[in-house]
Amino acid sequence: MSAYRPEELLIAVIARLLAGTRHVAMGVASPIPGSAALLARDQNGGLPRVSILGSPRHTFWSDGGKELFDCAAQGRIDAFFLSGAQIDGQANVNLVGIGDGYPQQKVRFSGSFGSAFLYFMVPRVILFRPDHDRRVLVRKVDFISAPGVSEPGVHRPGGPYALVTGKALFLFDRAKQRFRLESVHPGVSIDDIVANTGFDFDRPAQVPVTPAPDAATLALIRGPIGREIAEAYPQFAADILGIRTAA
Amino acid sequence: MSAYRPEELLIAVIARLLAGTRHVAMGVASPIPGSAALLARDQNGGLPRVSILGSPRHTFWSDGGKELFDCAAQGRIDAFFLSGAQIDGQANVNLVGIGDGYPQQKVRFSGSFGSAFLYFMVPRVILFRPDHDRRVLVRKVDFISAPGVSEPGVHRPGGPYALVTGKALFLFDRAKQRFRLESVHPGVSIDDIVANTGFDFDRPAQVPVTPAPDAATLALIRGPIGREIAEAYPQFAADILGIRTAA
Amino acid sequence: MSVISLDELVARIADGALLGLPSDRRGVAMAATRALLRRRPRGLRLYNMPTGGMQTDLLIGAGAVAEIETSGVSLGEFGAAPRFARAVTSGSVVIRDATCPAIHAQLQAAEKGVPFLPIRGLIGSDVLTHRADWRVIDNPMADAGDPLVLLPAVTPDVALFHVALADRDGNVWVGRERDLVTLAHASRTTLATAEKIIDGSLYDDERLAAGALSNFYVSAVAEAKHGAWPLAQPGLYEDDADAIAAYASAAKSDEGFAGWLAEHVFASRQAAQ
Amino acid sequence: MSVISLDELVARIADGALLGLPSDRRGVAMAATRALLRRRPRGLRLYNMPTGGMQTDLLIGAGAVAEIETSGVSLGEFGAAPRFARAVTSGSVVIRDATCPAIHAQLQAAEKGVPFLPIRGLIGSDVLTHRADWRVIDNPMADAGDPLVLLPAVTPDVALFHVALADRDGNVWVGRERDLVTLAHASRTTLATAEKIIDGSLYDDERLAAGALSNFYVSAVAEAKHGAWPLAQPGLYEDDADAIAAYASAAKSDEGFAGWLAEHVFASRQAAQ
Repeated sequence: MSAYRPEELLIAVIARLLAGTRHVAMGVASPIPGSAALLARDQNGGLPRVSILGSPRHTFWSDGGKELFDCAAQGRIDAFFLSGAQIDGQANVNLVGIGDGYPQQKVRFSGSFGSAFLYFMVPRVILFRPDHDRRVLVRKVDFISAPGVSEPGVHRPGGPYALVTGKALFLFDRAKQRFRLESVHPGVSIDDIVANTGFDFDRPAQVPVTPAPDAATLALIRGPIGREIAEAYPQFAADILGIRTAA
Repeated sequence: MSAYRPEELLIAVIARLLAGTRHVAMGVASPIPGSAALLARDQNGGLPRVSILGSPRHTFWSDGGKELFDCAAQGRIDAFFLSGAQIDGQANVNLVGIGDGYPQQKVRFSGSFGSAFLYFMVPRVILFRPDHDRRVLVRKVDFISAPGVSEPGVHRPGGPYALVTGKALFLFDRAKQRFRLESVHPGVSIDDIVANTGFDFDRPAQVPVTPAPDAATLALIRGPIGREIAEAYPQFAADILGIRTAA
Repeated sequence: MSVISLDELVARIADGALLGLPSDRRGVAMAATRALLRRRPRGLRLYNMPTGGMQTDLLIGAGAVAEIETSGVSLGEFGAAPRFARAVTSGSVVIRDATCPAIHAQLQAAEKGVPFLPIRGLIGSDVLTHRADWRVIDNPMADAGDPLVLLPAVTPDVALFHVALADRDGNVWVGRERDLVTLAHASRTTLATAEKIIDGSLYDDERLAAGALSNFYVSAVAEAKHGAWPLAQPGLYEDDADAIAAYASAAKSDEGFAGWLAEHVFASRQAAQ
Repeated sequence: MSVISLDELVARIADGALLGLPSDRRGVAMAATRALLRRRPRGLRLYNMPTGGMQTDLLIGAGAVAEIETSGVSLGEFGAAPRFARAVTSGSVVIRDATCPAIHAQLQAAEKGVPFLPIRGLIGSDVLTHRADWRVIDNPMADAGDPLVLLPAVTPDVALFHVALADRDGNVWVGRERDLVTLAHASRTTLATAEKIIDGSLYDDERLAAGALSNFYVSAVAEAKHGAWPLAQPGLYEDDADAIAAYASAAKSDEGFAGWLAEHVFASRQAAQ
């Protein structure tokens, strides 16, 4: 087995989650999802199309920021990524702040961005948060930027599909409204997951280990994918994937 | 008094109706209103701005056909022109067809275009129809493309302001919901107006004669205005105003 | 793969399709329309954005149209649209009379993936009276007594139009003709003809990119020189006034129209294109 | 007459104005923002379209802001927006949390002159819970049981942004940055800075015309070379990463921020511009 960085494992994990999609989009500051989407594309004969906000080369949008949301509402985006300062067991996402007394909470984050809309519209929303601890993965979020589940009758073609952390992969069961532990990353124990996860989740009797990226995958990541992602994320490409660019 | 063509009289009449406006727009196939708006602009120190659909030089719109309507809804257009296959005494306009049994009427015209919207939004809508007879000016239109008046409570910053025909100028009294004869064009009798108008209208005891265009006005129309309008309406500029263009 | 022949292009327009079309002189795919007529389509439903002209009159006259939604159909300075008027008064075509901003708003609703958009005006117009699919409600954001109209989203099956430029990836350049953008966004897919197919990408030049529409929306492009003829193409050429006038005259009678069709559509592929 | 100095431009932004601003790297008028701060404005209400960054953090930190509506404020890869977070948690600025497509839709409602636009999603989000001005209704176009949200039109008093080109008539070139078009259409008026003022009209070149925004909307333009510095300007230059990082670091403390302001805004006109 080849040596690989944690980021490379995550890129490979996420790429597998994107199999079968036609169009994957992501917001700003998403180098790992961006690399994963490009990897999925290269491993699946050219699909999905990858749209990276802020990357002229990977953005066909020419009608302003609204075009992303319009596309999502029309079902023209199959997968998207969200993160969260807090994520809870019902897949609620908090991007706003920690503590009571909104808006004067103890800690304030950036804000909800497009989450309150895209989470409803995009069929495969992948929650991505490398930190895996009880600070992030909580029983109940302090502010629901975007809810994981909705009442019957609410128009919701989209929603949570998976949660990828630095320790494990969960899939979300929409019927049960719960996460199910799908695999733990190499070297991580179940006890570690239980100890560091603030919400209850389902798991199989035998939890598989997340497959490590093989040599061919790593070569792709460190070669063409790295050079391509460097346009949008030169720092990431340099520091993590070892890509040096002229700029 | 200079000799002038009927079209030149109408251009001068309409130009006076546009005094004090900041922005005048018109649809396709409006050479007389277009010339009148340019004349008003030249006679009033550069205002109104004139937007002529289909004229690259006189259209600032760069966001598609909706921009005209969006501007109108925002109050950014002060005057607009409508015509009608039929116009009645309540200033209802019919651009659709003649006869009963819509849609299978006896005669079908083009359709209502933007009238059902713009008539509500633009403060000074000028009805312009050179033909003045009982076929056009009817007691009640067969189809209301756009109503002259609205119930209280209907959002309606705009509406009919004047009716200009080949024989006379009427102003519309919104409170009374009736036209008032403002002036008859030179050489036209009141009896002629009454005989050829299918609806009742108010009139002063002494009906003034529409002032003929003076020499300076005619020089403007036949000079700079004609050359400018030729871009959008070369045929009209050549046949009526005697402007020869290279194209 | 994105660039195909004109015949292949029009073969993708199924009988019965809801076809979104721009107004005359805003990028009408006339060469494609003639090619389409040669395959004798039936039951097309036209959605004029927002008005129709020679293309609409021609499709109706040839018996290809079952329904039309429009704000108006006319040949402009060349007069009325005779085949359209005949079809409406005879009842051979179902008409949904609309008004321009409503046509735009229905497409914008589809573009935004919302079930409706509100619009002002219209109340008291017989255009509204005859539209069972348009609804008057009391503005929920006002205290009371503010009626306004809701328009449903309309999603054309196919948008068909002509542009100045396309690249080999199937991106097209619409320039200032932003209606084509709205139409493409609202429609399930877009078929375009282009005056010229260029090498390289439209997105390589920021000035062209500002007027580009992506192959994300455009499923196929065919090259068609003078593809809007006899209509004007924005920025490229003017109306062929003699040809349009000849059509306007011929279309006044059934025999005249049949003769025009025979000569300009069915006579020969060369002549027609 | 349309082209004025930077100081004259920012003098047109009144205290208390609702100010529409684009996101970082989409044409932020940073030189104008520094000039604005030098006249010590108060009570500004910011409307981020749809997010804010360094400009927003700076205006808030300088005490110029009473309220902000935003989908998020952050310095992106340079970290959190410290002055923004401080002001929100301390309650010194009123915040209206939103979500990006709602920000767009509220402006589009203003652009279209309608009182509201509908939007999907949002139901169950605390963003919605805290917005008394957003209303959930049952979709009037559906049979029953289809809740959706209505958003009111928002009309900024002034849109302020930076573009690559303007002409002497005050037309500006926004290129692909169509958000600037929506923002300008929605706002009562627009003030723009331009990297370069060109002779001739932007409308003379069809390629430029496709990305032009008319002086019908833009009441004044000022020339500002490197007018987005230290932020990137689309198609022209990248972030000055060192300068932004220095700001991000300084803004973490009150003293650091005051020092940054003194040096980069108030120290000297040359240095500031």
